[in-house]
Amino acid sequence: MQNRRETLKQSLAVAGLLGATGLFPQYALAANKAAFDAKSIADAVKAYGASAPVESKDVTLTAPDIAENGAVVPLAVSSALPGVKSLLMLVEKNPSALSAKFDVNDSVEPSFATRVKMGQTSDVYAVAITADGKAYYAKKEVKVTLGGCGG
Amino acid sequence: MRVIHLLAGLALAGAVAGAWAQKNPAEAGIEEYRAMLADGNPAELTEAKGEDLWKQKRGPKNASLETCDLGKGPGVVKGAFVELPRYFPDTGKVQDLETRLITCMERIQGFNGAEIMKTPWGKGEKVTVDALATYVAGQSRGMAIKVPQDQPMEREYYEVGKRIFFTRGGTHDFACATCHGQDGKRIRMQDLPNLTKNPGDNAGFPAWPAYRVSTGDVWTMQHRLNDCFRQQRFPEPNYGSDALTALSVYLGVNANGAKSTAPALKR
Amino acid sequence: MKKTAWIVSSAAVVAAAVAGCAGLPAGGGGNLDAEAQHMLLTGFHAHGIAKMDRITDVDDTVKACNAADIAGKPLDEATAKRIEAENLKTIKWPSDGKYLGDWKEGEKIAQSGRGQTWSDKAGEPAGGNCYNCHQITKQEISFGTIGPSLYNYGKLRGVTDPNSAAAKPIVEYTWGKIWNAKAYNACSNMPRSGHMGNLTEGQIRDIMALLLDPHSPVNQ
Amino acid sequence: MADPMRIRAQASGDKAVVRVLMSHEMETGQRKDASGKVIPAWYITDVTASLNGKVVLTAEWGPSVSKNPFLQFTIKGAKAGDKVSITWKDTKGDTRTDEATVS
Repeated sequence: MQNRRETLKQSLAVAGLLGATGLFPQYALAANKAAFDAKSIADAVKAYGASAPVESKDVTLTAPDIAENGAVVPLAVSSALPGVKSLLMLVEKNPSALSAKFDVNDSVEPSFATRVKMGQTSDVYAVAITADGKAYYAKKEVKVTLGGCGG
Repeated sequence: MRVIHLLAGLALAGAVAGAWAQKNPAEAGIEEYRAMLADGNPAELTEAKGEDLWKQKRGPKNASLETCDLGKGPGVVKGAFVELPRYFPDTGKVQDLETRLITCMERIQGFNGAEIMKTPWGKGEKVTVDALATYVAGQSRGMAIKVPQDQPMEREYYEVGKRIFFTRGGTHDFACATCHGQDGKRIRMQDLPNLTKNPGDNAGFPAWPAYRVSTGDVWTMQHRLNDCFRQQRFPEPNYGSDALTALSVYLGVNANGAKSTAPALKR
Repeated sequence: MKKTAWIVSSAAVVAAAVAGCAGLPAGGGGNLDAEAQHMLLTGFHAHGIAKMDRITDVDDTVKACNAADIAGKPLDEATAKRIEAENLKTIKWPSDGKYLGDWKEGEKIAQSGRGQTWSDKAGEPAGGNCYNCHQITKQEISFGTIGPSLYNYGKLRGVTDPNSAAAKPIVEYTWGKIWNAKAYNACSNMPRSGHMGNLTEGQIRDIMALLLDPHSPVNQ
Repeated sequence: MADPMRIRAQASGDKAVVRVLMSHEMETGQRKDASGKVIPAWYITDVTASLNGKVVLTAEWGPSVSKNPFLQFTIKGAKAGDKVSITWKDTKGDTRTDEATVS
């Protein structure tokens, strides 16, 4: 199986194009791979060089109490903290915890929504990493139910 | 505690209907989940693809489907979906959306209709039919279902479809009616529309084609019915068979008056 | 070629049927029943383990209940009683007199909705499909409502010792109901799990334990 | 060739809410096909959004983002008529860019 680095090498033409506009900076790749391979919330956050996350009211995670189908679980993360550099969505019991990382800058609100897969009922985390390397989280349990005829 | 919890849920999910309070927490949770998914139905991707395919010159005859008659005259797409299945004098048959699209692909574009019918789900021109059906359905979004019963053959198909709906069989004695013959029932957490009458706006006939979250693709009514019969432990229905068309007429006429939400989002 | 010929003859049948019953009286008639049978036979094909006999080779119980549903009228009492008596005769009571197995296994069987579709293989143990229609334990929140709740099934019926003489009638009824539900309600929606060979005797024992064992979560 | 995205960008005050649907399998590499063979991983790893050519968002995704991904975010200082473009890149190195006008 290809890792992310090899994949990028093979698509140099594309990467070149995007690289020219500074879209996918090379230096971040190693950290990304470690983060997306991490099995735990703590390891994923550590891969981005941040300290152990602490719970914070200023991080908001919106997730349903129950997911009718684990294949599509709507999640939204936002933060009211100053100096947030990135927002992470993580599912504790997925094979790899990290689902998505969004970089925050002056042009975009620190608020993102997407949909993730969940293999089973699990705690879901939103983590905000600030420019000074601190990490803050909010979490919520999402129940994944069995649905349909089951066949 | 419960009130506080529900309020928090409301605030999070945005302005969602407040009907949850009357339901048990599990049902309320599922409704919240569905409300969060309502904005951004991936069926829109299929709809856009279908629109392109409708307008593109394709097939051995290199023609677009823009002259296809879906029952309201050549090229009329808007409102066609809510009046299907219907009788077509040019084929002498009652046809549903998918079989009619295949007739057009055959006659206008020169495709082999029988081949398309035999093609597995998700392959070849079957993908085209599904995308076209999704596009055509989307053009009637919000319109009331009014499947016609003017022609004798349409009435015949309704009566035959009703008989098929109530036919138990297989290893479990299941009929369509076993799950879809009463009000207010569920299978696991899924609401089961009562298909012997108007099932409402976002359930049953007026909701398909639909994007199925569990399979990650759009299913047309043909596909939906096919998998119902699989779960019923029946042998497999032939794609485009009269049996499925008759069943669709029964479901469609019963749903007359319901507003179409197709292509909808389903579990 | 054969197919074309077939379509023509099908159209002819329909045309004849239509001509034969102008106005199509509500409730239909023999023509419509015949046409429905015809469409079922020509509109389906065997796939894997799901053969055509699942439509063609149905018993009198299924035939009578289908006809009643199509007519929109329940079975008359005499017919219902006769059907129930016939189905009661099919029940195979446990060969060793043992009615209850392991409720933990029973819970697994109750959870599973698999088996016997055209995408399943022959010989694989089937699930019971129980949660599809029934609430059973309190812990499982994803349950259907086509059948009644079975939570506290044994407790509500006062079963403290399933092996006692006092519990015997309810234990036997429960076994019979799972084996052949039509023995107690002619056109029940419930599958005839033992009679149709969907579940083995051992599987039914385990489901019995789930419902009746005082230690089962159902009875807590 | 990947199918086009659906992008909706709606101005509200001095911001624009952007909703995107992408057509992608997002295969995790952990599923097996009918014959028991592992279906190789194939998913979007990088997403970028630009406003009038200037990058406003970069995101990295893993295989657990759902099939046919949905993304919603809000761009500051955007107004009707501005161009929003979205680019994704996947594990095969495929990429796709689509553009929409803020309405």
